[in-house]
Amino acid sequence: MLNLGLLLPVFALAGGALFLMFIDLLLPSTKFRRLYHLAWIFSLSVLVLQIAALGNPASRGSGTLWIADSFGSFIQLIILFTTTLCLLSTLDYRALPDRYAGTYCALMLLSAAGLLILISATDLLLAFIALELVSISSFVLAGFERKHPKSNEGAMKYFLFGAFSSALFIYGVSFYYGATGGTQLITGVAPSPLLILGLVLILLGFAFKASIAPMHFWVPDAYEGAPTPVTTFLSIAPKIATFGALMRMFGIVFPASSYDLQGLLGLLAILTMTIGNFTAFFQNDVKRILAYSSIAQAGYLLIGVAVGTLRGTEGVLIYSFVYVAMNIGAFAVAQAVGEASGSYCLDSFNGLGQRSLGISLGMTFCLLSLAGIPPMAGFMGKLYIFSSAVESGRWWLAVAGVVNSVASAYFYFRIAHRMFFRAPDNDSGPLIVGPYLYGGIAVAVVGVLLFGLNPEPLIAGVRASTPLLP
Amino acid sequence: MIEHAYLIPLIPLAASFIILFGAKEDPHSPLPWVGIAAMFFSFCLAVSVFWDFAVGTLMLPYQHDWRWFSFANSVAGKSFIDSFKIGVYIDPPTAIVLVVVTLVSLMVQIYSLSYMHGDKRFKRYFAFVSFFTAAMLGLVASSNLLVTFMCWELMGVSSYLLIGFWFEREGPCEAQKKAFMTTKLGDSGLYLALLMIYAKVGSFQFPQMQQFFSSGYMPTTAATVIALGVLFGAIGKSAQFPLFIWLPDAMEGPTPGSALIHAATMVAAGIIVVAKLYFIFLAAPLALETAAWVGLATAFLAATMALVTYDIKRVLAFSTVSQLGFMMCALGVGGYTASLFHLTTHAFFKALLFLGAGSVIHAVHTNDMREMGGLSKKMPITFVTMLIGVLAISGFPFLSGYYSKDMILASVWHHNHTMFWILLFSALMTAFYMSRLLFLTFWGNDRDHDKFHHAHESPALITAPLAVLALFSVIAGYGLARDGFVEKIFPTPVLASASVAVEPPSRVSSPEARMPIESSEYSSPIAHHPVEEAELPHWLALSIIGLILGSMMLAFLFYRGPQFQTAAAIRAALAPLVTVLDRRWFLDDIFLWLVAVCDYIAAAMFWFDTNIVDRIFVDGWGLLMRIFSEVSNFIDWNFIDTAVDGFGGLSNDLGIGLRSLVVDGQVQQYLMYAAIAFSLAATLILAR
Amino acid sequence: MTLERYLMVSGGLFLIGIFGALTRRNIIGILMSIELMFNAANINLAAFNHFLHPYGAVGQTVALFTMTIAAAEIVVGLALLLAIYRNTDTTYAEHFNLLKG
Amino acid sequence: MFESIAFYALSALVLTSALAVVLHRNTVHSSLFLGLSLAGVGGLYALLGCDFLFAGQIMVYVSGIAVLVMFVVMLLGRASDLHLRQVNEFWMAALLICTIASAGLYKIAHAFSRSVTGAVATASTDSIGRLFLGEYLVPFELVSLVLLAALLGAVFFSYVDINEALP
Amino acid sequence: MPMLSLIVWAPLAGALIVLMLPKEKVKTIQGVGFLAAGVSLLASLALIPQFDRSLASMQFVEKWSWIPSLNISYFLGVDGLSFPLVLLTTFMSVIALIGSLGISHRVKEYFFWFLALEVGMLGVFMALDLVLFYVFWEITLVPMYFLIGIWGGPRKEFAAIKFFLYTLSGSVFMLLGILAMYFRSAPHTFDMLELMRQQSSWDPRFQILVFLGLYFGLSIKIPAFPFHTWLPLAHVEAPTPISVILAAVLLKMGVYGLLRITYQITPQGFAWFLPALVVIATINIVYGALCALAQTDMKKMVAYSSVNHMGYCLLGIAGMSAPGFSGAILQMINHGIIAGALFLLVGVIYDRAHTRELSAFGGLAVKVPVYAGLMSLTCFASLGLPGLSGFISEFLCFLGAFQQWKWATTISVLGIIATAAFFLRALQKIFLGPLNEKWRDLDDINPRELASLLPLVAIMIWFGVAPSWPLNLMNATVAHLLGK
Repeated sequence: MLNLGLLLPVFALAGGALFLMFIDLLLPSTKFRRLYHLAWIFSLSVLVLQIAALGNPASRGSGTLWIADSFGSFIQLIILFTTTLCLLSTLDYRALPDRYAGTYCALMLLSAAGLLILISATDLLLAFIALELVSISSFVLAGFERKHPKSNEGAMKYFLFGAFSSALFIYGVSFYYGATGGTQLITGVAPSPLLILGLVLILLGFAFKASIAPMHFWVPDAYEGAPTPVTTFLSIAPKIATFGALMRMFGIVFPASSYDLQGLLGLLAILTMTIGNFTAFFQNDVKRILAYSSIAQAGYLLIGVAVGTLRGTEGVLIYSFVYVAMNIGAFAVAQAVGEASGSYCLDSFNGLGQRSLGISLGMTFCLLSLAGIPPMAGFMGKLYIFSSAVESGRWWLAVAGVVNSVASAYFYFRIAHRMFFRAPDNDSGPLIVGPYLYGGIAVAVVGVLLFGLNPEPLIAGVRASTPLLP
Repeated sequence: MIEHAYLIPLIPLAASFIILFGAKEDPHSPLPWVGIAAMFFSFCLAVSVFWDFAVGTLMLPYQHDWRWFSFANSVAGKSFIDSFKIGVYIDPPTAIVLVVVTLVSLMVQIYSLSYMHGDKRFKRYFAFVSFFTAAMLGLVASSNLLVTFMCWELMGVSSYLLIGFWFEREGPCEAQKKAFMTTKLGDSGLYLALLMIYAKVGSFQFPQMQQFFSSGYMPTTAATVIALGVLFGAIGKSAQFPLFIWLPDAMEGPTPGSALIHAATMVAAGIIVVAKLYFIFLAAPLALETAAWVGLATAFLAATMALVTYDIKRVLAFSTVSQLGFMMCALGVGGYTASLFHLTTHAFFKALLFLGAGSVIHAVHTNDMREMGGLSKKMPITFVTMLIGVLAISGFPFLSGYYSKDMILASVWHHNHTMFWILLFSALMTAFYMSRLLFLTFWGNDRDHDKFHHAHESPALITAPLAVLALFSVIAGYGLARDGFVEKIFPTPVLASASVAVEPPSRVSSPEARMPIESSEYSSPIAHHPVEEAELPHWLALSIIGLILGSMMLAFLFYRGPQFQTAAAIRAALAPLVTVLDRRWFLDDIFLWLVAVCDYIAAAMFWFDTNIVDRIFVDGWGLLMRIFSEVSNFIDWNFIDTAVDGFGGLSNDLGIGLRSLVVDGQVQQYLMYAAIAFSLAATLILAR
Repeated sequence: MTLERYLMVSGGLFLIGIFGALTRRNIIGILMSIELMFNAANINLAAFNHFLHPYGAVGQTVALFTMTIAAAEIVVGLALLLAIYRNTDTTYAEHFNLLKG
Repeated sequence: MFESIAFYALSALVLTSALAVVLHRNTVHSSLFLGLSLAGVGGLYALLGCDFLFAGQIMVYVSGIAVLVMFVVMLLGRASDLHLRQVNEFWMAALLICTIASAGLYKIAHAFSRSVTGAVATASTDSIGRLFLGEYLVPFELVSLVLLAALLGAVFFSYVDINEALP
Repeated sequence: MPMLSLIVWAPLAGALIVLMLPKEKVKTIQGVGFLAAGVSLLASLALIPQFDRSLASMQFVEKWSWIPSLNISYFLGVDGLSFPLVLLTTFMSVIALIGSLGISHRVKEYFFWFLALEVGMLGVFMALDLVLFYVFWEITLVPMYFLIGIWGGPRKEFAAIKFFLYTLSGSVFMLLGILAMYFRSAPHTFDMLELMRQQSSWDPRFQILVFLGLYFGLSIKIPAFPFHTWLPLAHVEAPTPISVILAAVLLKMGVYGLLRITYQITPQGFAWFLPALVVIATINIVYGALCALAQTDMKKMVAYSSVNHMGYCLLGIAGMSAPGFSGAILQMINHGIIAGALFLLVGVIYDRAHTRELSAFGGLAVKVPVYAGLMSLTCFASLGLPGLSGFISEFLCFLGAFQQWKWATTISVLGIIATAAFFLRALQKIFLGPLNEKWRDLDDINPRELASLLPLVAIMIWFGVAPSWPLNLMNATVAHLLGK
């Protein structure tokens, strides 16, 4: 049963990308900026469609190689939302020449389409191709500031690392094929060395996208080099989609517990957050700090996967959701500062609190949320994730998680420290923030506060989404 | 009047606040009269109570309590609301002590009007004195041991304020601190005793406690520990060996203040509290014995030190210490009556002596007796009153000191002959050094013409109190000793029967108390020290008088001339001994050393805190990081020996270690870790 | 001929690819090495298809997909390399160390 | 027998030329060896009876990718490069990693020492085609998107903007 | 009228209003700040007559569902344990606000953070749901970080981050303990009262583990040895009003948690830990006093005196008896008042002299008699002089501890001497002796400072002479706590 209708959002996005490329040809070069608007409207309308389809039973079901369940659509909403906001914030990013808007938007939409497929895929080949679609688009996006050596370098490292992990992934798929005779995710396969090695290699391939140690090394470099809206996108959408895929694999199909992978996943979780947090101490570039932070966040998310219980899965979803809000907020402020000062160095945050109190408070809230301090949304997410670890008796994971949270507070507060404790460099006035960026920050901060103070709708929504179809 | 007894401490208290906050500081402020009036009122009240008792119209003890505060309490898993009471408890000793205290304080205040006149903190002084007296009166009259303790402490702080009254100079500052700290050290003993009492008895009301201890519920060991705690408190407050070091230094304060502190009030407080809690001591023979020996040692050591001192106030201070030793010793040997009797008489003549000394100092502006001499011509009234005081303290027949000291010696004689002889020797020394003081100051020729020339008799405000106190010094002994009245006032408590009928203890909190009493372990309800209505054998009594007169004679011989060569010669001959005495038996040095040690310990602790404990956190993180960095260094064979530069105090080994993974920023280094992950997966997973 | 031999050849090729990816200084060299790794996976797929799952041609199909993807990747990679070469005038991996720490 | 000889010969070809790819100083030669190695892999496909795959390998890899690589190598290569060492300082570590990993891979492979071919090689084009248009239709279409993205990227990166090129 | 909510959220409303005001309108901002804190204070005072002193149970309870899927509720209530602390908090906040009028730099932010801090503090004492408790607990951290870091002394930035990380590392373990209790309860709940009912069925091993997690977080806040070292630094660097709040309220959160959570929900763990607790208390007392003795900086000395005084609280708690508990609670209040006053006083002199070195002064009593009098009074109150508030609570603590821990109490009583020593030494060095000519022109205390100090001094004397009022508030609760 093909059931292609379930992939409608993907087709819509891909079609949108093609449409944009087509329009690109027709538009006069002065009006390329409209393409951004077109793109975000596209993305937003798909998002709206998805929301509208939430209650529709016809939008649920499984196709040959894919599945449309509430779990997937929850993550799809996150991805579409992120894509929309990133496209919007691009409007306030000056370093990108308007004449490449078509390419940029098309790649962004293609990448989003890939992610939508990734989360729905129940077949490794489909997942692989989706991953590649995402990867190739994001390689280009990461290097989109063509004349910028840092952007080049980041893209190059990203690309090499990506290609290498694709090779590992497909090598793993070949083992998987050897062990099962197909590429579909099927349950009940006896654990053989062939299968386990295959799974581990596939895990490594996913780990690359989700920036899980030891496949995280590209992250800071690519993030630093990439245009900031792309960084925002990279730090959220692929990661969360990959976590969705990981959970499909290791939560349902190959329950980590029955394949002795829980220890490995837990170990990777600890390694990831430790590396992310402790390396972030010494960074002086805000984008890099946030990059390491996003590595660490992946570690927290991985706890939920490693635990593998229902609560863990819920925790991952909740955390993913709040992660979107807080990360978008943090990156948006970083972008605003970077746009204003031309540098993402920590020093450019000096005295921001005196220049624009509102923006600084917003940033502080997002950082607090990232550090998991109540009453921000991040706390609720962490609470859920750690509680899943405690519930399943994996104290060591919870302990590692909380210790890391404390450590992370240190570097998050380095930014807050610059904003509030340092005097502004010269008599610079209030920070000028573009309207789209401002909106993004506002949405993020409201989200961070709202879901911190009243997480009930989120939790309820997630609870409704978690029963995974096999 | 007795129902208004609570006013006795409260009125001076109110007066002190009125004086303190009533007006701006003014060297000629009229406010001190408020204090005097208040004290007079209290005095009248106290006298009326005492009079009613003396003529038999009033039955003592009198007790009246108010609820003070209640708090939750729990015993053996049951909780209930307990309450502390605040109130007055006046028994005969209390009644007379109240009279003594108010009288002395009144005299001191009147005296001070002149003495302190023109001082820039004139008013404040009177506030302190009133407050001090109030605290003392509260201590005496309280029905609750906790309140007694509170007053005890308040007295400590007001003595602190009085001793350091002239705080611009270093001397008083050091002295006040020393006094406070030393007494505080003693207080801790009393504090612990309080805790133990509450743990055992469950009440701080004197009658309840007395009932409890008298009924023999108390194990001897516990009673002993409690009694020793109380004793330790008294040792601090009443300047007993070895904590008497603060008292000589405390002479830095204004002289009338010294008279108040060291004659009638603070130093007597220790004795009074021991006397008030005498029932505990009766249940603890060991503590009694300790008290006796401590008193003895104090009496003896202080007397020896007084022998060589030239500072007139210090001589009086040592004499006070010595006399307090007598009282403590008497308490220890069971001479309750004698002790309190001596306390009463001593209050008068010692206040007299201090005030007299103050008058002298006022006149010649020095404390050094070597610069005085021949003052009897210039200051006849002071001289006469001082003479009475000296004779009284020396035990000259028919003056007050004679009766009380005789009684003490008698009770000691019946207890232990060795103690008696030592104590007698101390008494002789007392006579000697007091006479020495008198001769040096008033006899002979002037040694310092300048000072002598300026000396003059003090005004009436000073001499009148001297006269009054002299009168009491003369009559108090006979007046009280007549017809055994003193036995009526200070009836020796005995364990067997509670002296007053009180309601049974509301609650007996200690679990042991509910257990059946095992006779061997608990003190028997029968008193260990049967009361001895004893007197000295006549031959002894007479020879004591003779000896005392002899030692006064000796002092005259030594110190009569203007240059007192004899004394100087003896002093030279006994140089080592004199040094020891001058250095106060090195006790001061020991305490200074202790203080230094404490400071050193404090500094060491602080070092420990900043360099060790603080680093638990900082390096705790650091250690965590180091562990991780070791791990990552193990992985990372491109180990980079990075110098650790502290950022924000947080050790950053881990960060450095992790960062060194990618420090080159070379993509193949990144790939390397992916490949390592692959190879580890390929081998480890399959090694199962 | 057994599956073991094919798997060993594939493994060898894969490891050589890894070795090359880790050690070639030239980025093109790294790209070529990664191509070798993809091919190793393809050998696996074909061999498994042949030996273990002979009915149907899933393995071969997946290998064809892989080939396509690999081609797409190398195209992007080479284009990126060209762009970088224009900016920096080098193709050596270790020269790209602006971003680090 | 023929099969064995062919297999070993092809394997040797694949592996040695792969080694040459990663070790040869001259990048141009390396890319030539890449073509050779890939062709050898194609030969292995043929041995395994994967005819379509064999064809694809030759067409896509040997004649497409390898040539493309060679083209770029020659475009970017410089004569001076020939004198430079082409292997970086990690080679020992890399060797160690590969040695360690080889043990695991060997063990995996060894588990199949007894599995010999069961089915006769048949032409697989038919089933491949069915899969492409049946089960794997969506991936098949998706690959076109991947290629499109790659194309976009390639164009974007290699496009020389007239305005930008001006100083 | 949900009074407790009013008390908690009034400062938040104030904070939000402050945030919207332009930063130039300093007077308005200050006015709003006072209004918000004043509303809290008045509301809490208004509760006094309604507070039933004979009840041991929770009063003014407000319970609404907050996150039903996790069974987390918005659950507020006070009893005799928390109500005095709520009063203390609202009161000290206003006092500290008076002290804050001296802040002239970035006033808007200051008031915002200050009011946010007050929300957290009040919430901690009222929350009866563990998650709510934790949220409020953490809310106090962030404003404190900024308040120390922006308006503090020379090493403010380090002090701020150290404070933050130190307390955060403790509280996360508390979070783990809370989660463990949640999953042990059936049905899963964070409701403290419900957990108190259920705890009897938990095995001791579990209780001990949970206790340790909770204790780690609480002890850092208290601060109990060896986790006290953040305190001197934070105190020294914080601006005066914040030191006041830190000492007066923040430290109490730890002890409060000890009594509310560990004692009532993990009693077996608590009992198991008692011997260690008493040792820690003794160390706090003696060691804190000795460290204070070694200080030359007034503020640092007062900070160590806080360590010393919180030791009394711990000792009283360790006694596991009603007098001890009463004493501990009363000591919290009294220490809040006294330490607050001490910090204000140190601030007064620091504002004038710009130094806090003890040795830099001398003989000031002549120049600043009122200040000297207040300082002496407060110092004496702090060293436990009878008639002033410190004594009764200290005594009750000892009384409670003595029955069970004779030797520890004895050593602690000796520690009082060290306490007296450092205060007397400080008084002597600052006020007594010859006047240091450098301070010939020193001004005495001004009306604003006096306004913030006099209420504190009045309470010191009031509670010292007649402690029945505060004790009556807590008696029923304490009796209930111990009467189980």
